[in-house]
Amino acid sequence: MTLETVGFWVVATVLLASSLAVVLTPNLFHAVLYLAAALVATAGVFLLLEQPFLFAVQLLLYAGGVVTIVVFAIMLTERLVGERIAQTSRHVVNGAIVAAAVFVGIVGFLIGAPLGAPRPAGTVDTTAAIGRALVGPFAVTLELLGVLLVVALLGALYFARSEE
Amino acid sequence: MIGLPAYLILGALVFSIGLFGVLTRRNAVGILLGIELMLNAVNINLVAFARFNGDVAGLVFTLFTISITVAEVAVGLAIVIAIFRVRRTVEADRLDLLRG
Amino acid sequence: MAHNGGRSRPGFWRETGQLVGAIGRAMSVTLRNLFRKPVTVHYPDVQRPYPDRFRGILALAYDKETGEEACIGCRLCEYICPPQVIKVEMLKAEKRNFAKTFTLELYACEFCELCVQVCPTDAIIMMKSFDLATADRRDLLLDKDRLHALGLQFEPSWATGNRLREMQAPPKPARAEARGDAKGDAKEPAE
Amino acid sequence: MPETQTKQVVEVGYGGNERLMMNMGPQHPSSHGVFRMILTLAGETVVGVDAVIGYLHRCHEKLGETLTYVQYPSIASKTDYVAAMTSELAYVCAVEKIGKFEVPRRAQYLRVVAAELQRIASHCLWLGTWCLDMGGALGGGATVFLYCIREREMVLDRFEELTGARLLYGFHQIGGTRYDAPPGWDKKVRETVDFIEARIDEYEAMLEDNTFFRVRTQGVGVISRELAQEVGVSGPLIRGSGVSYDVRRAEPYSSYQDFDFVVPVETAGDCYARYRVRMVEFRQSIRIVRQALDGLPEGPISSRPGVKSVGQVRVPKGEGYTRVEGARGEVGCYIVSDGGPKPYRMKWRGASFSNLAVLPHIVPGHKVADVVAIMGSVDPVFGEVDR
Amino acid sequence: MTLPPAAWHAIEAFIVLNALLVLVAYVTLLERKFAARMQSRIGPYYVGRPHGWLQPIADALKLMMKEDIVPTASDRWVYNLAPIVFLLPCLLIFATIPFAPDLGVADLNIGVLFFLAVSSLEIVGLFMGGWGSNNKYALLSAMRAVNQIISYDLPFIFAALVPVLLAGSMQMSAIVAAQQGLWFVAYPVVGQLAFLAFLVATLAAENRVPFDILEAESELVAGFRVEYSGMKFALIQLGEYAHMLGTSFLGALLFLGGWLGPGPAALGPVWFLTKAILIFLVVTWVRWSFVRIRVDQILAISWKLLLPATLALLLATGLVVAMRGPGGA
Amino acid sequence: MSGYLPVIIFAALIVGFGVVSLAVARLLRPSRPDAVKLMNYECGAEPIGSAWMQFPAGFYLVALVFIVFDVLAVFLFPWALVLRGAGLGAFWVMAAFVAILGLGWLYAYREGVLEWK
Amino acid sequence: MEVKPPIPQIPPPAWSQFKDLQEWEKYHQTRPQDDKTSNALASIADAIHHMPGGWIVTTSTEKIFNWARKSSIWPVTFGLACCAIEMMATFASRFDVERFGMVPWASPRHSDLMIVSGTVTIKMAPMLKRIYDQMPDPKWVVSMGSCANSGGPFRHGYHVVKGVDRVVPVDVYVPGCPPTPDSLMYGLLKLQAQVDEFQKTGKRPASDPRGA
Ligand code: SF4
Ligand code: SF4
Ligand code: SF4
Repeated sequence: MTLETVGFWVVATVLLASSLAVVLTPNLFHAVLYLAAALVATAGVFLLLEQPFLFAVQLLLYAGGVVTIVVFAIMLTERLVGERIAQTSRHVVNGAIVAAAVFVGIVGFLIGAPLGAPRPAGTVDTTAAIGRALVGPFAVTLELLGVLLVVALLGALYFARSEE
Repeated sequence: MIGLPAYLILGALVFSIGLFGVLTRRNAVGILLGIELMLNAVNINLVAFARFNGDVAGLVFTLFTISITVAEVAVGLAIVIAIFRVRRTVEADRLDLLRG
Repeated sequence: MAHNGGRSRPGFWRETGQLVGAIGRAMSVTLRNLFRKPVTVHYPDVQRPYPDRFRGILALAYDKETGEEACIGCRLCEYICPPQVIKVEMLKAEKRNFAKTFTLELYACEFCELCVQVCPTDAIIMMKSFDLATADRRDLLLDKDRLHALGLQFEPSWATGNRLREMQAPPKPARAEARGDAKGDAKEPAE
Repeated sequence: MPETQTKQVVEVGYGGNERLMMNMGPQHPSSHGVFRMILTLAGETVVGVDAVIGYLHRCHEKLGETLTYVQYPSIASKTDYVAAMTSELAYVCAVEKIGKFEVPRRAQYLRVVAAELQRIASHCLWLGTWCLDMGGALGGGATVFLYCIREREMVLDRFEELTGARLLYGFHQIGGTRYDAPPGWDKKVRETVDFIEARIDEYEAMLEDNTFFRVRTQGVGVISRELAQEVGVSGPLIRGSGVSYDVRRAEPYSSYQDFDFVVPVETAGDCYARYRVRMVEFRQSIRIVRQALDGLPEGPISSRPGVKSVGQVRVPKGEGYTRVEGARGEVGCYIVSDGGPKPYRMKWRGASFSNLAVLPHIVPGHKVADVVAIMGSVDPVFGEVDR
Repeated sequence: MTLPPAAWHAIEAFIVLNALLVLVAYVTLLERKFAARMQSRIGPYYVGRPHGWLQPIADALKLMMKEDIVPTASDRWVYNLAPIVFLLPCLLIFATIPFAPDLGVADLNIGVLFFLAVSSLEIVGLFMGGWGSNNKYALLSAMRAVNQIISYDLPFIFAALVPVLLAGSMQMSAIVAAQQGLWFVAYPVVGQLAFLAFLVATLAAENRVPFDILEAESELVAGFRVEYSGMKFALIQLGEYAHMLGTSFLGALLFLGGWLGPGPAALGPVWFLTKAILIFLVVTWVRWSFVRIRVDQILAISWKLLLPATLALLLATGLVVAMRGPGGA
Repeated sequence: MSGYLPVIIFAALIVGFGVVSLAVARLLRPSRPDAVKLMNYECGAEPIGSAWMQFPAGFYLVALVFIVFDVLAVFLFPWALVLRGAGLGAFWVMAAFVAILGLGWLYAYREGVLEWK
Repeated sequence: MEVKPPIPQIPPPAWSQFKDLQEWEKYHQTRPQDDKTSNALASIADAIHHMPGGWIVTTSTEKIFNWARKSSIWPVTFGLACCAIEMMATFASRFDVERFGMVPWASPRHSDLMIVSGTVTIKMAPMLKRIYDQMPDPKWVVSMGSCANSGGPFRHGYHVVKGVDRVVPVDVYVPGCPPTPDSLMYGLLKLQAQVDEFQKTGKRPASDPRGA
């Protein structure tokens, strides 16, 4: 109980700090590393929500995969040295205002929404449940996802490949 | 006990931060990082909802979203690379696509 | 790049079979060696036997009984030495000559054995050892005392000037004798 | 092999416009000594190579002019220090040619035995280091390396028994050899070559059909026949490119005409072909050693015995060039004599030097890993390159 | 005496961690001795007289006393953090491995997935090291490493999924329990093939020869850790060996029946360790028997052969399992 | 959640171990940096330029294929858990999914993406 | 040993007459004194040492530290010329320096020892120096063979550094051309003994210029 509270605050702090670092750090590579930290912290959030499966998925897919391709993308487009890696920001004030406004809006919406629902007891094994759902009611969705992924792959390959 | 609102607010915060990044970054990859954060925030919210509603469908849905965002990032980066190839820059300011 | 260039590609199964076979063979070779006795010589405990002709550090010979030096200071070795590491000063005396000083810069010697080969009196010889590592380069400057001492410290190798010359030009009677001689002598120190 | 590229520059279009300049050497595990390659990389692909040599320039030729004919052979062995016997032999033969010294038959046969044993030892080292380059110091390469060195040690032991030294021998002398074979030596040599022949089978079992090894070597570093002749490579390199050129055949020295051996030729010109050539040479060398030991005549080993032989050599005015087939190719020595005790001018033709010249022609277009394989298959010795 | 559970966990974890460190240290010695014997050598001998049993300790102590160099051109923080970021996943994978029933840090119900997910984090530390050094060899090596690891992660996962499929659980202890009658490696056809694929993928995931392009000594000097010295280097080495050992343990669990074996249950951990070391030795044996292959060939093997093969194998297993239905083994 | 407490403690211990050992090493080791020592190592030669440079696209393409199959792996896990009880239908669902992704693989194979140039 | 030279009159510092050694005196590099531990540890050790009974602690830890240092001397694989071939043979099966805990590494960053095996030319010297400099402290150098000791057979050449000790400080000189692996190992054992005595101050044991 208290443990969860502590955990939440720790994870939340890490998540917010690293997210901020992602958008503020001038070094693009560092930004990616902070993103990795933020993603791992998100995995921590999933763990707090008693979704170990999603936790592992988050690690596997994001920290292992997304970070990799982002790094590769940087390697492809940036010299990573000198000025170019030190990416600059523009419209900082405007951006901050917009972001704050959005945040306020969401929070306002949240306050209005009935969200007092208590957390139900943890399901026994969400992984198996997900598996059953996947092959049962969501089978078609799964196939559609497969199609989507293939299309995305083809598109991405097309974009990334076409030689000049 | 940490309630649902806490998670949602956390998600909202991350979302705003990501939005801030998207708005202020000059570098296209940087913008993508911001988008990544926003999607991440969405995922947090989804999982939190699913957890507090106690239904599997939500979780499955989250799983799908995660997968799709991954694909989205891949495509996005591929586009960035494609743009870079043509324009030799990924500075968003200079990406005036209309002028090809 | 150019891998597998133009060679015809065997079928998949054949290729796989070949791969498996090759892996098996390579691994069996290493396995076989796993059970062979290691060839390692346990150095500080066991010393590798040096052959008789081993070309090690140099020393000067002298007669153990009388203490008479063999070197006559003829400086032949000084002349022949390619890196010019030997310095000899001759001391003329009545019955025979001596080397007044004899220094050998072991740190520059290339162990070619030419000095041994030319020495008419078998004075300069080589030892069956190189174990003279030191922390100070000056230690490797061998003067006459050191050279004499080294001659006692290590086992001398077979080759001396006379033997080497003999080997090249077998004495008239029979070569076999010379060889037998070499064989017999090889075992004992060539003092 | 279809690719007969002389200079294949790969243009990596997008993103690879940025070239990485990377040093390889002089202290690099695969530089075989002190060699520096400045590689221009596009990603992993080499698009250009600059070779920097001279890190081991030891003034050999100058020394050759300041040292007498007697003194120099022991230094000559330091040019190609992996195959010291043959480089000594080249020098000694050159002097003998100018001075018209006769070499007794026994000495000639002993020279052949020594040279062929040296070839075995050198090829052992080559195979070992090459595999080390390709297999990493922490892997199978190291294993092959250690096996090869293990077998090489046996040959070195024979040399040690013969001359007293393990690496640089000073075995050859003008007019003959300096040492005679010790009693019982020929038997030991026979045992050694028998043993090594068995072990060569083992290496081949590890490498020959191994797909990992093949994909690393086949089609890599192809030297076409024309390129080989143009650049002037020799030894296993040119034989791997389909030219049957071997000094031992083309211009027999030291009674090589007495022996029966095959000059292996491969046509592919890639690393694997060079490997094959050397593996056959292993066996042929063993064969020659056996023949030479069988026919080893009795008699003197030097035509110039006595103190005189070590004192001075008088060589008439004249000049001469001799070549011998070293482990790496044609080792040539050119001497101009002005009649004095020292040569007036001495010039080495190092096999490795000419062989190395082929690198810029074959390396571009390959991956970094291939560079290492190619370097190893060229098998340069930098004592001979830089001299 | 009542301690809060957290304290118990801490003590337990502490013991496991220390045991692990010692084990890893001695596994390095084992590999060195084993390789030495394979190469007709003796290996460490004089440090700790009979057979060098003090060697790992001496090495560790010495590395601790070595100067630590941070190149000026490097990205300081990234460079300094990399060893720890690398070490964390490499050791964390042990968290979910039980060494006997109920003996271990935690027997998670997503055990296998946890293992795979955590070990995929390894590349982050690796890349940090390679990139942070600002060294060409290191960077090239890091690029290769990332490529290789992502390529072999998939066959590794698919091969590891076969036992999961057979056991119907991701929990390590449940997988072992499912092997009560028949070790999965003995499962007709599927088992052997999966084990083989697992071994190959293991080799690649651990960056052993023939797949060790990332530390390719002869090309890239020492790969991504070329600039690391002293304790940081030690941590990286430790991580590598721990990862290797962890994968061996996983292999023993998934295919060789974990702690199952003749004799009393108390012998379980011994059996388990023996099996894991056996896998480790096989991997070492392979490692010391082959030359490495080139980076593009490595990737080709993975993508063109191993990936479809393991996937097909997985589906075949799935078909068998699905047809057997709930009852079948 | 509570099942993961030991894991978290273990992770903390590992980090602690790393930090402590580095700290101890810091106490023990000498530190005598100088400009040359802190230069990047490049086989003894002076480094030519910086190492941070662009890489060709081949790296990225492989990563793209990887990410797609990583998603597949993620879906395989829950499937593997339930397959035994779920029967053949479940198997075909996943087989179809794999087949669809296999098309992507085939395309990549055909296009030579997997050659990794 | 009983040596009875008939004319025992060698001028005391014999080496001072040799050009080589005169130059060596002038140009050879010496090792800095403080390459052993951090200053913090040194002062702590000093404090403990001066406590009653503290010397037991310091000397025994010192012993352990030195034992560790000497037991795992990792050489950097750095071959220059012919001697490198013999160095390789030393690393190989028959002589196997791994028995002493020496593992050859390719990167100087991981190494403690540099075996200078071969001729150091003027072109190579800066590279060699840089590699040496890039090794982390504490580090050692073994000069293997005549060339590294003094230029050896090539010392009269115009392109050869007359002894590697003009470039880097040398701890052990191994004579030979090339030294056999046995003698290199002898030198390495000597080095180990030296490391063992590596005093608290970081001073290397001074050696008697005239030797034993
Ligand atoms: S062995 Fe050669 S180099 Fe050494 S002193 Fe004798 S002649 Fe001179
Ligand atoms: S050692 Fe021999 S050659 Fe040299 S001076 Fe003495 S007697 Fe003459
Ligand atoms: S000392 Fe002799 S063997 Fe060593 S490098 Fe010099 S010449 Fe070559």
